[in-house]
Amino acid sequence: MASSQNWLLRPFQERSTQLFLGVLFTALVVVTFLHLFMPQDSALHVSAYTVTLLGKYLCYALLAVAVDLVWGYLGILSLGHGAFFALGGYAMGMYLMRQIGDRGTYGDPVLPDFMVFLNWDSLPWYWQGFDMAWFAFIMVLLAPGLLALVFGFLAFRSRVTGVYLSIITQALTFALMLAFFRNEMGFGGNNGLTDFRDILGFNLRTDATRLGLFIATGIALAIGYVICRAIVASKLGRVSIACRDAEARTRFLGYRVERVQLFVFVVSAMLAGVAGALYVPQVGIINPSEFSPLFSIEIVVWVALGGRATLYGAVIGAILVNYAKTVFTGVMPDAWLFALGGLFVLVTVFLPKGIAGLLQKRHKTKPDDDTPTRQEATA
Amino acid sequence: MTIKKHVKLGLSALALSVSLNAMAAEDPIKVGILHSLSGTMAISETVLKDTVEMLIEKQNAEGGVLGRQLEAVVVDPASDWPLFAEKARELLAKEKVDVIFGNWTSVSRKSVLPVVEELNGLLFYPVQYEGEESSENVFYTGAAPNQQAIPAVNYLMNEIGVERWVLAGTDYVYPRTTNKILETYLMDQGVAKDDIMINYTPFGHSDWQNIVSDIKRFGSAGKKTAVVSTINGDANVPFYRELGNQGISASDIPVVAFSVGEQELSGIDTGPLVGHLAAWNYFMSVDSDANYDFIDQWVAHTGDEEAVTNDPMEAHYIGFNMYIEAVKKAGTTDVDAVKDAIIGVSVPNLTGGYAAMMPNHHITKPVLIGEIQDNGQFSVVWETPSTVAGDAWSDFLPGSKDLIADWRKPMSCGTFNTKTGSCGASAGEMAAADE
Amino acid sequence: MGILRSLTLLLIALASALSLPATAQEDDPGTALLTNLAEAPNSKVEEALNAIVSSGDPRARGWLEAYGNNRLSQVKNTGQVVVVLNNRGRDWKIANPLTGENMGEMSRRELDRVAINNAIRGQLGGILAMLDLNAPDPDVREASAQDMMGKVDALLVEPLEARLELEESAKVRNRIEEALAIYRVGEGDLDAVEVLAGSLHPRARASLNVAVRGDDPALAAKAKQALSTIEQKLKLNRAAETLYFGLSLGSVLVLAAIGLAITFGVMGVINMAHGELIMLGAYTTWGMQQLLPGQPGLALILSIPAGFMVAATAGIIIERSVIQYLKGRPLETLLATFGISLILQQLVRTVISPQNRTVVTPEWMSGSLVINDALSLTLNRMYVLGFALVVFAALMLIMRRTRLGLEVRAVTQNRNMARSMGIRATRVDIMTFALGSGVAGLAGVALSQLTNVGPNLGQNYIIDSFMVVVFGGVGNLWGTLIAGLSLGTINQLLEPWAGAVLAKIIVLVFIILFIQKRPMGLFPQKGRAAEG
Amino acid sequence: MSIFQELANRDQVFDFLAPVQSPVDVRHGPILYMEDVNVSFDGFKAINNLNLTVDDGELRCIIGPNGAGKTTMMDIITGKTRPDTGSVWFGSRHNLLTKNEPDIASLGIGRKFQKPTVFEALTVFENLELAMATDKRILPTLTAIMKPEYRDRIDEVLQTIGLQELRDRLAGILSHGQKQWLEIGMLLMQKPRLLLVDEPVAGMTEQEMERTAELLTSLAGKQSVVVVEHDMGFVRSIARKVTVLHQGSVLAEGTMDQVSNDPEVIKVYLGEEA
Repeated sequence: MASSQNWLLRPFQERSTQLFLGVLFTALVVVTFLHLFMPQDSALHVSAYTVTLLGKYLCYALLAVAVDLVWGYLGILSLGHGAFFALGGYAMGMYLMRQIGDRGTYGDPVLPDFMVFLNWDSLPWYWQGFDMAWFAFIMVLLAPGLLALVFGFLAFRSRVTGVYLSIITQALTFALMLAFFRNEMGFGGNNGLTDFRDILGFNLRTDATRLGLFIATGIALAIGYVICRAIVASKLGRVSIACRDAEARTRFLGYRVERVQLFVFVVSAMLAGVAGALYVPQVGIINPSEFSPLFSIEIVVWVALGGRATLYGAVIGAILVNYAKTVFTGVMPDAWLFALGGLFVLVTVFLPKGIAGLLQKRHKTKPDDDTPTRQEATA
Repeated sequence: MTIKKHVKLGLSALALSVSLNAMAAEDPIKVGILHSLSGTMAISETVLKDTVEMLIEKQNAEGGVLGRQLEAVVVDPASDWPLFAEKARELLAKEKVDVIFGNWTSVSRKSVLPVVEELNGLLFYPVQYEGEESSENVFYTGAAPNQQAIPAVNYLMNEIGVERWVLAGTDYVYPRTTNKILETYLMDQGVAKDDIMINYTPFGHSDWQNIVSDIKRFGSAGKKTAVVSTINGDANVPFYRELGNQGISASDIPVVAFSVGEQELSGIDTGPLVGHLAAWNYFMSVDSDANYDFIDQWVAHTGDEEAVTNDPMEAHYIGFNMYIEAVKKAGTTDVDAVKDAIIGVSVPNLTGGYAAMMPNHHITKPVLIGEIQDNGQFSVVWETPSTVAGDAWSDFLPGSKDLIADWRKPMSCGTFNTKTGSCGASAGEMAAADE
Repeated sequence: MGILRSLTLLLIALASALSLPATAQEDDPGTALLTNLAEAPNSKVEEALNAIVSSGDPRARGWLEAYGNNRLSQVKNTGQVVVVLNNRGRDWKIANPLTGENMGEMSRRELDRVAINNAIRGQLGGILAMLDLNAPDPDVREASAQDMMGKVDALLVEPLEARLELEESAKVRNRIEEALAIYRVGEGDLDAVEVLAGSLHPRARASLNVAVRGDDPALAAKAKQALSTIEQKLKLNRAAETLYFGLSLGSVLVLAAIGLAITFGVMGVINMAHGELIMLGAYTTWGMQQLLPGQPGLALILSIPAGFMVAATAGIIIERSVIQYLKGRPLETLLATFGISLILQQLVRTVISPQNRTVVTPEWMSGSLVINDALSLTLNRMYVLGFALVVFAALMLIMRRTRLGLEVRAVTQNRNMARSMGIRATRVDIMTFALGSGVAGLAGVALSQLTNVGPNLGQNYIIDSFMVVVFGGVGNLWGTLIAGLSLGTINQLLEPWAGAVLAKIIVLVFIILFIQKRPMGLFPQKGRAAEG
Repeated sequence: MSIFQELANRDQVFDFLAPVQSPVDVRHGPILYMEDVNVSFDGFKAINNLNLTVDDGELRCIIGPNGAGKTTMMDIITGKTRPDTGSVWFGSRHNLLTKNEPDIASLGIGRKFQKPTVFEALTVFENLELAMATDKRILPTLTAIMKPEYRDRIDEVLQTIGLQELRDRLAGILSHGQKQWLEIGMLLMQKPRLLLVDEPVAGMTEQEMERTAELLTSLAGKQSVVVVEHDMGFVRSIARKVTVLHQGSVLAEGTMDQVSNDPEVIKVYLGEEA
């Protein structure tokens, strides 16, 4: 146990994290280079389209890491993480809407187009402050964090566990979806928020901004990954696993299981919020369908596919599934659901530990230095 | 190590596929089709994909255009709105298509809009919509509210003598806007506020018991009552079933729907619905040779004797032919040239008349009111004496009554304010970005 | 209902027409009458109709019915008026309205429909109802008298009064009196208000409302009084109606969830493909109706076993091919079955069609059971409610009283022990999953009568189903029943004042808060389960 | 970073080497006191007017046929089950009925489950680490570092339970008996004032049993130990005072000899067999 004194620095000593960060940063640099310095017609040129696409994958990867943190290490199968993702996205979307200013269709200096359209005469109170970037960015963390705090406090306090917890997380996101669909809510209803112009003064419709967002997402993923890894490698991480595997035992050891769960759950929700916030400017729209329970289930599928309780597996899963989706929806538009559905079935049946399980098998001879054989058992 | 290798392989594969496609032969004219083939909207959108494919086939059989063949590029945005934007970008940036036919829902159009504008593409949008939009790069071949809702209400008011109105819709922007326009319009016509009931339901709403019972009650006030329905797609079947079962017949309280066409009726037992109404710009039962030919062609294409046609299909038919004409006129598929050439192009529609592209990128259409028959078809009971030009900005909304759109040079503006005589901010910026 | 009845009448009329000389006579007056109708502009249609009625031609009724049903067309070339027997597709079957002689098929292009609209159809309804008032069956007379309500005009008053003199049946008399009273209130008759004071019929209320707004203060006051009496009666009816709505929605939830209560509650399989199994049941109904055209009722009844079998077979295939490999990994069943649900949805889209399919409601399930004029219970929903209860009772019997039920309970409680006692656990797994899936299929058969039959059918119910099962307490069938019915009722009680969306949100929030209070649902599985 | 450092330092205040500051007041009587406790599940009376006192430093064995309420009694003491009526005191200061499981555990009551419950996905070492008496709040746990003293302490306990060889293996691969030992080791790490041990020797060999007996006896005196056991031989080998539970209440209490000659007890046990 050659652990660092500081819990946040600990992950940097793990081989898996070093490898992960290495791969991630190499990818960022390579893509940036290929995008900027390769001529347009070169075979190696990475177009702005691809950059944005990769940026989107990285957002999903961060979201998957957040889900893996609670599912893999805490044993809480959240079928409502899309809600936190969407809330972060909406916070960012509101900022971007306010940035449009009087350039909207109706030229109203304050009200977004959809409000003019629906005859709102003033900005609702919860839209105040979103014209300031710092406020919006705090809300990106705070909105999902607070929701997770309240929801988690209620749920964990009364020891709602297992499938009951999963189902009420689903109920949560479903209720939010219905609420955000309502035009009276003031979030643009089904159309959501769209037609963004710029972020922090940079025009969103230029390739440079796209590249910047892609890099920012990569860095956010790296930070998110390190934070999760740090939690997992700390004693708290081991307590989390303890809560997951034998909740009562942990409680009798004197740990307040519900607080451990709450802490990790809130951290995870905030990470999901950040992922959502980075997602919105890259895809250009946020609408209530991100709250859809099916989307939340899909996130879980990415994690399972990549390999639960490994963190990097979640990243692989998210990128792989979404890449497959991009390819299949273009190549075989009529039949891609067969491929995707089949993939889910095959992986769960034949690769119970996901893709990470496959990788681990290959590395079995060289176990991780600090946690000998743990990951195998947790998958 | 292996991870790194995999990622690198993946990345270079991606890069390779991108560039390979870019190098593909420039020869055929590429037509992008952006309709959901899976997810909730597949119900409505798949036939539109088939329609465009059929039109392309036919055009190719006739020798293509400008001596070039057309080639369909189909992608599936899977009823996922951000995916619409991504796929639009894929079509324009990666596949380099010359034109896109696509979208159904407003939200998907809103999602695609910035992409099409940024990459200067062409989009033909075939569905009736809420208006309040005019983009340089989008051609709206479906009905604007003044081409559907207002004539329908006029018909009910003048021919049936309706005095009391239920505006029922799914809670999204099209019903909201339409109902807003109608509310203003009805009140201008002297209808009291008490005589208008507005109700919104979520997508896919399936339990209509309470609402239908409310409508029944609302209708027993002694004034002729009608329901103006902007209920979307799937929710209609349970709605009409409940109407039938609670014994509301068309002669008591007629329902006029703006989103129910032949395609939707093909999922309903129309027996109990005979006499309820729909307002469209085309019905499959329209008695014209162009229509019969189109139906024959469609039946042959699908191989299904029972296959039905509907209004958005006609919109694509018109849009596609307009595009072909514009390309011929411009002599090139260059987007800017086609954009300029298409204004004023006039092609036959399926109801026996002609549709012309207006400077605001909307087209002229006749408005038809049809009654549902027991064979799942509509019989036309009324139509406008001449075609109506689509109005991008409604005259009945306070924010937009002074706005017009005109994309002819030198004005080239989607939001020209006739009061201030200046072009709105958004278009100004767009024009600046173009230079 | 009305249409189908009319259709049978049309057939009778045509049959009687057949008994007439089979060859068309050159100078048949019908030709002129029909051509006159076909070519009349909107303003002249009424005249043309009256001409037909007053001609006394025995075939008139058939012509009017055909006209009302949009079945009269004119051949473009010859101007001959024909009856369209089948107006689906591009070629229509036509017959001669004068002789009933079949004229084979003709392309739609060649035919010009004789136009009719709602206004004319309303007048036609009055005329036909008038004819029906002389029918021998008092029920038919009552129905037609009811049709007359609100349609009485100055022309009809006299024949109606004459009819009232002759009428023997009390209920028909009441109806005719009400129908007349509605007309008379409009004319300012104070006594007529008395007649309407007891009526719950919407038309009666409508005419009273008009009177309240009218110029005659005495009449207005009286009408107002009558209305308030009616309102009192309506309140009770409305409460009963809301309760019925609630139970009906509840029964739908129970049906959708009860199969899940078995696969998920008893076996612990989180079956995300449950919705698609429901969908299969609904498609089976559609398939049966395609196989038995013209007999929707029989097809529906046969669909009950067929839907069960189809869904159960699909369930067995899913269990054997996937779920058996996921024993003890319940969360992973979620992922695999999610994949299966995607596949099944797309399969239906590819093999059948992405569009919704039409499932016909048999006549005995259409319309409603009339308790009184203000309260009528829709028949299709009543059948579904009853069906839900029957399915529930049958399941309870199976679980409590049969060998299979015993084995299922044994296996779920202690798999190893059950196996060592000679129970073939694998077989029990298959049977249980097939049972749960089959019940989902039954739900699909029922839902096909209420909602869309399309590829998205399942998705709309899967989340609600899980909510119901969890709210009721996993593993408890009674819990599922109570949970479904109570959630449905709560939803419908909230809807009138909160609106449909908000009502649903409130119900969801209620479930979330309820689970906080009772983390194991309404009826938790009790016992001193030793801590693991 | 410095904030975290500071937080980490605070940990030292709770150094386990410092004398356990269990504020349990035993000057005026027993360490555990249960009076008139009643619990019923669905009408079934699991605990029926139970009265039980355990003195400080005592080793008490509790026996009784299946369903006598032994495990339920433990659940009540550790806060898992709330009784319908009655009072339960830890020392003369702490009313256990107002506290939850982690509070009770922090007060110094440790519990070993009937079925051995260890964290199978963690190593033996980590299992003991988690059990160690430290600040168990969130942030201190997050920033906790492994100090040499902790390591020594864990090694010491590993020695005691004889699992040094398996130090870095996952607990999941241990045999049943080894898991029992590990769980006892975790109890030792907690340094509780009162140990509740549910069937400690189930699944152990004769030899292991002997060692367990030795360990438990050695603990008594410093700590109070309550053992629930079925194995009469084992009970006889360690017991000083035995309580017999039957149908949720105390049937008899005394030395092993006294109890085993009690006619009531014989009847209950024989009746059980018959």
